Amino acid sequence: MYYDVIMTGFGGQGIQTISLIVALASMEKNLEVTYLPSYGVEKRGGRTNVFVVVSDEEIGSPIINNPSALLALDIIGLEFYQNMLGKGSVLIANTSLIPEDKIKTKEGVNVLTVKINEEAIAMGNPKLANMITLGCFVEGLPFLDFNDLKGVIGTVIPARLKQTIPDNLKAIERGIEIAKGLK
Amino acid sequence: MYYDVIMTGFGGQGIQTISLIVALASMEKNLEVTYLPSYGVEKRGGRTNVFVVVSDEEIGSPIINNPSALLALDIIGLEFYQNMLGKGSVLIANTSLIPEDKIKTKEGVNVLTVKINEEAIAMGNPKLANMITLGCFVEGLPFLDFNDLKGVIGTVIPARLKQTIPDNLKAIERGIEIAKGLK
Amino acid sequence: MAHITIDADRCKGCYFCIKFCPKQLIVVSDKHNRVGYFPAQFSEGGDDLCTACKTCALMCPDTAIEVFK
Amino acid sequence: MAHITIDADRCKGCYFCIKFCPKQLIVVSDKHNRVGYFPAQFSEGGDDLCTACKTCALMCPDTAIEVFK
Amino acid sequence: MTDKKLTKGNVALAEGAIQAGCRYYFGYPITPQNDIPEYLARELPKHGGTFIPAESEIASINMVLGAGASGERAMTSSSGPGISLMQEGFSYIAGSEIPGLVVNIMRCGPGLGGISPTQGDYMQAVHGGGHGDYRNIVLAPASVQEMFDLTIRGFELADKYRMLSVILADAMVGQFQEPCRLTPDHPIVLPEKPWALKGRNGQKPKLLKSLYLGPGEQEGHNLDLQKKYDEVRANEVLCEEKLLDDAELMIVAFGTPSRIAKTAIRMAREQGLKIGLLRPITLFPFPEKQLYRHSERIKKILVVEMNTGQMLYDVKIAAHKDAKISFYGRPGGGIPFPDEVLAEIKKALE
Amino acid sequence: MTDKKLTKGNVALAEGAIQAGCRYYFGYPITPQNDIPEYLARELPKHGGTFIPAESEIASINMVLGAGASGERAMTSSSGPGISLMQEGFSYIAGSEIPGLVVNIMRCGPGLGGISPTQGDYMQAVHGGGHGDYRNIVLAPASVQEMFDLTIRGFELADKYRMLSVILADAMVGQFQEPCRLTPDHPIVLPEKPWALKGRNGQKPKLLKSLYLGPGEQEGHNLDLQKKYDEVRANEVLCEEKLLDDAELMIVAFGTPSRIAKTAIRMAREQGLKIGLLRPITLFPFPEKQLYRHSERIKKILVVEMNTGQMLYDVKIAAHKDAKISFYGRPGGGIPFPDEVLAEIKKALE
Amino acid sequence: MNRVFSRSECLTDTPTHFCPGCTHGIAHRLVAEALDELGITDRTIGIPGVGCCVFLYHYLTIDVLEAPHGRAPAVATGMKRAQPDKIIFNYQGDGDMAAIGTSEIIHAANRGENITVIFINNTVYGMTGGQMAPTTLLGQQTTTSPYGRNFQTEGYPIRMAELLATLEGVAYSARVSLHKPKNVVQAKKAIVKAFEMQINQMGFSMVELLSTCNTNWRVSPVEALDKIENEMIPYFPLGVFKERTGKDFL
Amino acid sequence: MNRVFSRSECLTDTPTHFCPGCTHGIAHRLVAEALDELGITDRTIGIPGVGCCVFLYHYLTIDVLEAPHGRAPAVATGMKRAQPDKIIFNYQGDGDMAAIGTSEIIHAANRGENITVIFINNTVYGMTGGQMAPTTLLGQQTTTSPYGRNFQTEGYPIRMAELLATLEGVAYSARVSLHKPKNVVQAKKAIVKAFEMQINQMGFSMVELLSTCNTNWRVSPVEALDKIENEMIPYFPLGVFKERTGKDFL
Ligand SMILES: Cc1ncc(C[n+]2csc(CCOP(=O)(O)OP(=O)(O)O)c2C)c(N)n1
Ligand SMILES: Cc1ncc(C[n+]2csc(CCOP(=O)(O)OP(=O)(O)O)c2C)c(N)n1
Ligand code: SF4
Ligand code: SF4
Ligand code: SF4
Ligand code: SF4
Ligand code: SF4
Ligand code: SF4
Ligand SMILES: [Mg+2]
Ligand SMILES: [Mg+2]
Repeated sequence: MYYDVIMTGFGGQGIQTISLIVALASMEKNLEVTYLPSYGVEKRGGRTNVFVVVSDEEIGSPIINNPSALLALDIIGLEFYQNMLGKGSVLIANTSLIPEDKIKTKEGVNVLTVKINEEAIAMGNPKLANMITLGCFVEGLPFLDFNDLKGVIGTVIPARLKQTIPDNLKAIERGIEIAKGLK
Repeated sequence: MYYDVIMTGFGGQGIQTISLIVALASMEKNLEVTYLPSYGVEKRGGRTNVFVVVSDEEIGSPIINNPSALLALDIIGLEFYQNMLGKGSVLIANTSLIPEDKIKTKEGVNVLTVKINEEAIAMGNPKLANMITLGCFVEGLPFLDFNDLKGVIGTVIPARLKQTIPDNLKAIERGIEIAKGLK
Repeated sequence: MAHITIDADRCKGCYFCIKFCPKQLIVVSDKHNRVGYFPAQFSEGGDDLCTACKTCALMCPDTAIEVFK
Repeated sequence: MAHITIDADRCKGCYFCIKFCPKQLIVVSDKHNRVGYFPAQFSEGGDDLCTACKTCALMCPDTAIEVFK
Repeated sequence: MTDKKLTKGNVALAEGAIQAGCRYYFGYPITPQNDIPEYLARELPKHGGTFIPAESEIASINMVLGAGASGERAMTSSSGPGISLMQEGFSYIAGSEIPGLVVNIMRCGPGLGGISPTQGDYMQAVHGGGHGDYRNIVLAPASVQEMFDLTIRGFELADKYRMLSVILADAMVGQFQEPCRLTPDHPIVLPEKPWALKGRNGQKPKLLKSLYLGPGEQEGHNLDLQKKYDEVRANEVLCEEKLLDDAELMIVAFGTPSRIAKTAIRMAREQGLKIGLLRPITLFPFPEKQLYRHSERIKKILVVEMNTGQMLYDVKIAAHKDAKISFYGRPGGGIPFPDEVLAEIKKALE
Repeated sequence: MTDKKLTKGNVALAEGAIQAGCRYYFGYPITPQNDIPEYLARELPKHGGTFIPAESEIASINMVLGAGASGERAMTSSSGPGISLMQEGFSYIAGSEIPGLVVNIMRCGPGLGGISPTQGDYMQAVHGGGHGDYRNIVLAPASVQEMFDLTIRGFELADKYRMLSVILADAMVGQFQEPCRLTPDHPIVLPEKPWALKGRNGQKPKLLKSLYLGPGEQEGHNLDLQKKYDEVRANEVLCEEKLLDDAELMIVAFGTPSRIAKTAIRMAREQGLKIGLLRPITLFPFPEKQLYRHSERIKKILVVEMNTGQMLYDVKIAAHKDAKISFYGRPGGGIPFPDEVLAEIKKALE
Repeated sequence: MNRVFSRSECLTDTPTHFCPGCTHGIAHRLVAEALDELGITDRTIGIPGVGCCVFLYHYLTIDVLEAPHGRAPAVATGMKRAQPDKIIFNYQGDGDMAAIGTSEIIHAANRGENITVIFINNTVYGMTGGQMAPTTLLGQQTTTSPYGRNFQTEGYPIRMAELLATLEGVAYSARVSLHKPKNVVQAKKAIVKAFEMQINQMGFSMVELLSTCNTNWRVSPVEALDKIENEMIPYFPLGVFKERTGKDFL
Repeated sequence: MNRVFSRSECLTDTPTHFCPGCTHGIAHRLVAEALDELGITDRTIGIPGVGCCVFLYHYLTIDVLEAPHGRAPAVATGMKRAQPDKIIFNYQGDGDMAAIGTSEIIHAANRGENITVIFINNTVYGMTGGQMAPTTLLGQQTTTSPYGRNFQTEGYPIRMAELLATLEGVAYSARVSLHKPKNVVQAKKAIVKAFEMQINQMGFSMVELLSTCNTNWRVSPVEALDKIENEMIPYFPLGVFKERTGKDFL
């Protein structure tokens, strides 16, 4: 088993949190994991890009140029990475911030377009957008399911925000639901 | 033709002057010349050692470890270099400052011992010691004679000391005389 | 009778202009710009009150503001 | 009744001792030492005049001087 | 469940230093290694250690010299430009035989350069960026776990041979995270250091220096150093030899390119191509014997580096004279992706 | 009579700089190269030039960077420790492609070291003491005349390729005196420098930098630099080939050892031993082709250096694979006298 | 209506990479305006230090030379000696000038190099993530002084404007701030003054600007301005510490 | 009769390499006497700079560590932090401290490192042949200022004792001279005082000694002493510029 994903957006969209959840959940299943967030100037630019690789054997490169999946929470991230997507890969695009017409992927890429911000606001908290995205991602993922995420979410969300966990879990479920609907 | 000489003593004994005269006189005869005076720490220590190599073909090493001749104006210089002298080489030792018993050279070395300071004082000027040494050295030297030295001495002795040139020349002649006497 | 223009995509939402406008003529927009910031915007009808004092422009770190009179 | 000793081979002939000896009890030797310097030397009969004030030793850069009393 | 912790490479290195008994850090910030000082600024005081935010890299390396001469395990860390500024210090530390550890999380050169992963400082670290004939022990981690383990080893070797250990890693290894065991795999013992300067204390005064003026002394000192370096060559080589037994082509790579090579090798073997990997873990001492032995049989060698071919020199010198050596390099922050490496493998096999 | 003047190597170099049109010297003293700043402090003002006794070598190399970026011929000079401190500056100058000239009259290392003649800084100068993939042009004079001529050439190459020229000489070459012609052997022309920073003056602003952040830009810049270095390799090699036609053994040596080798070769030939000399005059670019060509026929090579074997690396890589390469080195100020070299020749011939 | 305020000619329209509310942006604008108003933009060469100011060339339409971290004053020395008729300025942060570049700034100032230095004091190494600088305030927490700067181990914050003012070669040394409109106006005046010193060949001129790094101070841009008022100015007093009048120096 | 003056225990009997009349020799003796009198010789480690003082270990019977030129204060910092109970001192020349080592001395002083620095100001780089230093006097001719130091191009001589005294971390900064018996007595007192500051953990202490380099000044040893009186002291006034009393610092 080998799977790699790029998650991208601007600071504050909560990408670090969901990518960390994926990494830790995979570790719990004794899978090999590499986790590479952006650093330095890129960070200063307000961008967050994370590369996560999961495998059942030794992982080579932690940086990737043809990911199994791309989670693009904004237009800048989409435009930077979408041309890396190859046949059979997955794109989850946040069409709240991405004009549909900007999505240009090779055929054979499974594109999920979701107005994630609206979905989050509908759930009463715009901050839940990242968790909804995570839900869309985990749905149908070969090596992780809702319970795996649930198992580690507590270790990722800072203590002072513990009370938000139930809502976050609901948001993940909502994401799964949306993804199901789109498939 | 190849000839190399080491001249050694302490600062103020005028070694720079006589070694320069030898180098320049040789140049005038279109011989190849290398001239290497001591530098840095050694200099700070108050020592003056000069290596002069003269040849009618391209000169390799300007530094030498078995000189054709050693001019030792004091005991420290003698002790440092005398064991470099090989068969057929010449040692001129200033026995005014070198106890005879300190002279330990392999056989086959032609040793000239001269109480040079006394000789200079006898000529009325202790500063002439270096020129007397030069005279001893040039006597019987295959590639330079008195007139060659005379030809360049003016360019070596600083203008303000021009008037000393005649005495200096006399001192060289005295040196030649002494050397002749010793042979 | 003066006004300012704010280049929404240059604006990074530091709100210095809002803090220092003596007439409180600048407010926060409710939609974020391309980069994700919520830019400042000149209030409706601010033209009547704006004195073109340039304080906002003076403090803007991103030269997003132009002042007209 | 005091005197000093000067280690002729340590002495480098700077003559600070000579300059500063309040009693002028130090002079230049007429023969140079091993290295070639003309060392300072305590004058004949200086013992009677030397006060062991140590000024010479204080100024000697080469600790060539010892003072006795 | 796992006893490992998802850890950033730089953090694993910093924690390794603490576990190794390093209690003195002196450093000046530079991306991409700032996690190291930031972690140690927080953690060292908890262990009674000292952290000084030095005014420069030159001050840092010289503080390491001073603490090292006191017999303590001390370190600094930096990247390209900062490491260049330390080269005089490197040379003095080598000359006066003082142990110490320096981390170089490489950034692009020449000049200011970008901060993407690269390996342009191999020559500087391995063949002496400073003046004179000297060596550093150079360790090249390729995983977060090695960032931890090799830091400990670096301190141990530095003390054993009284020389500088350099951890030479690209930004990828410093910045990415992996599950990592954060406890040493062997007990840590701090050796006696009778040569350390602690005041003469009634004994004969001690001296640490690099200047020798007596006739022949400086040369003698140099020859002694060379003897020591030969010992290091004889005893301290580390390298990973993977899938070489049946290999028709041997890739030689260190750090991140060695990881990428592994992916490429997997892809190649799926296509029936017999490819193996020799990964130097110590760059000095370089695994010359190992490389030579394999190259006697495996005549095709592909060197992959994130530079224009620096380790390549050592490979050429160590390899059997009949080896066919090809090179694939991406300098200035370019990353040689697995598919590119695979393509190079096929070229090399023709 | 002769038109030559008995001149010290360092002085010939300094006069060469003036004749080359260098009007800016920035430097910090260090033995054994102080004759250079001392001469220029006296002479530059007479030519309307500027001499600044800088506060350090780091300031010096950066003043050279500033004057060089203005389009002027500028230089500094130092030795081992000072040159080490300049390595960051070297790397920036290479990265921003600014011409300049640096003189290294080598002293012993590692550390403070003595000041006798030595060659321990070859690797630093030739393979990059600074960070990143870059090169300096490195010229190795072996006579006082070459100290003069190669300094002029150094400035010309620096301008032609917009890179740093390094004059790498041992203390012997700097300190000894020989008859020397103190006029250039060709007319000096100062080239146009459209890239120089002189204020935008109504035109598009100009920029000199080494940092490239756009995707792939830093890598592209690195590849461009490599192209330039390949041009230098193709066009600028200088070396002396002496008595090689009938030689059974080829000595490879630069600087003072090459002179000593000549004496040894004379002694050897008197004894009927056919020995020749290849003397690299440019160390980068290294005379690879020449060395290879001769080594196809002359299978025995003796490398003589005043270090522990630094140029030896380049010889090994350049030589024919079947060449038998032996080495004789005296590090730390030791001088390989002709009789020793002769003994090594005989060993190598067995 | 006509435009009464817009970007000065010397400024490009490239959006800056600075964080929201970083007063580097204001400083850049003031320098640009000063150059244009003095009519020297065409003959000015800027030498930024390494720090968040390193991209000066993206924002000012002047010739720019990159200098190694901290060495800008030495680079400027070489350039000014080679082109005395040009206006040469450094733009350095407190890490660049007060830490790694201490020796270069002190000796350029002591030589009285006829250059101008714009010095941005934001009490941290901004670009690298806000580590402690020699200018960091006592008790200030940074990523490398997590328990607050302690004078017993790290000493007191260094006051560069005062320190340089003690050197004979310095023609002008002043400290201003960017946290309020009236201070920004003063800052502009000081910058113009500094360049005038160079134009009149009076020697070394330096303006220290108290500036924000809200990102690394971990406060909002507006809160950062208040920190200048309440925390920086009490330790870094504003004022002119040296101003040469007349050519007594030359 | 008994010996009332002889070499202090801390001094070896090795003849120095110093030139005749070099007051480095006096300074060495004073340091040795101070260590012996304070009873700290056994726990003192000396760190000479690179200069004519580099052979300190030949003359003092204490542990000695060689430091790169100018970096002694950084080396001392590392050592003192590692061994706070030891007495650590630097012995630096004006090239070592006021030129190449400017940054290290200023930041060691600013951090208030609890070390002692003996600073030999002889207005030139003695060891390398008397080139111009930042401390060289106006008009003074050296091998690199053959036409005399000119303030318009090289600036004014730098006064380190005064400069360092402005830094909060400095406990003691004084300038003394070695050109007359009474000054030598004062110098000894200042050196003792500086070491006492360290013993009492008061912070950074520095003594600047006006010293001769007759060889490079090209005068006789005795004439060199007069030059201190007539040329150096007028520009480098003697005195104590900072003296911390009580533990206000700690
Ligand atoms: C020799 C060297 N050391 C360290 C760095 C890393 N570095 C880049 S900028 C910087 C400090 C920036 O701080 P400052 O000068 O205060 O500028 P600011 O970003 O705060 O405006 C550092 C340490 C470098 N580029 N070069
Ligand atoms: C990095 C470096 N640069 C230069 C030198 C050469 N050097 C040795 S001592 C010295 C200056 C000595 O002058 P100073 O510090 O005043 O000591 P002094 O000899 O005058 O007592 C210099 C420049 C060196 N050893 N290392
Ligand atoms: S000051 Fe400028 S950047 Fe800040 S909010 Fe106002 S317009 Fe936007
Ligand atoms: S010009 Fe003055 S009044 Fe008008 S918006 Fe700006 S600050 Fe307010
Ligand atoms: S002071 Fe000392 S060295 Fe100088 S002359 Fe007197 S004894 Fe000799
Ligand atoms: S002790 Fe005093 S009186 Fe005696 S010799 Fe010395 S200086 Fe003169
Ligand atoms: S990091 Fe600080 S200094 Fe740099 S741009 Fe952001 S706020 Fe400004
Ligand atoms: S050179 Fe100067 S400082 Fe050095 S020993 Fe001689 S006189 Fe003293
Ligand atoms: Mg800052
Ligand atoms: Mg000095």
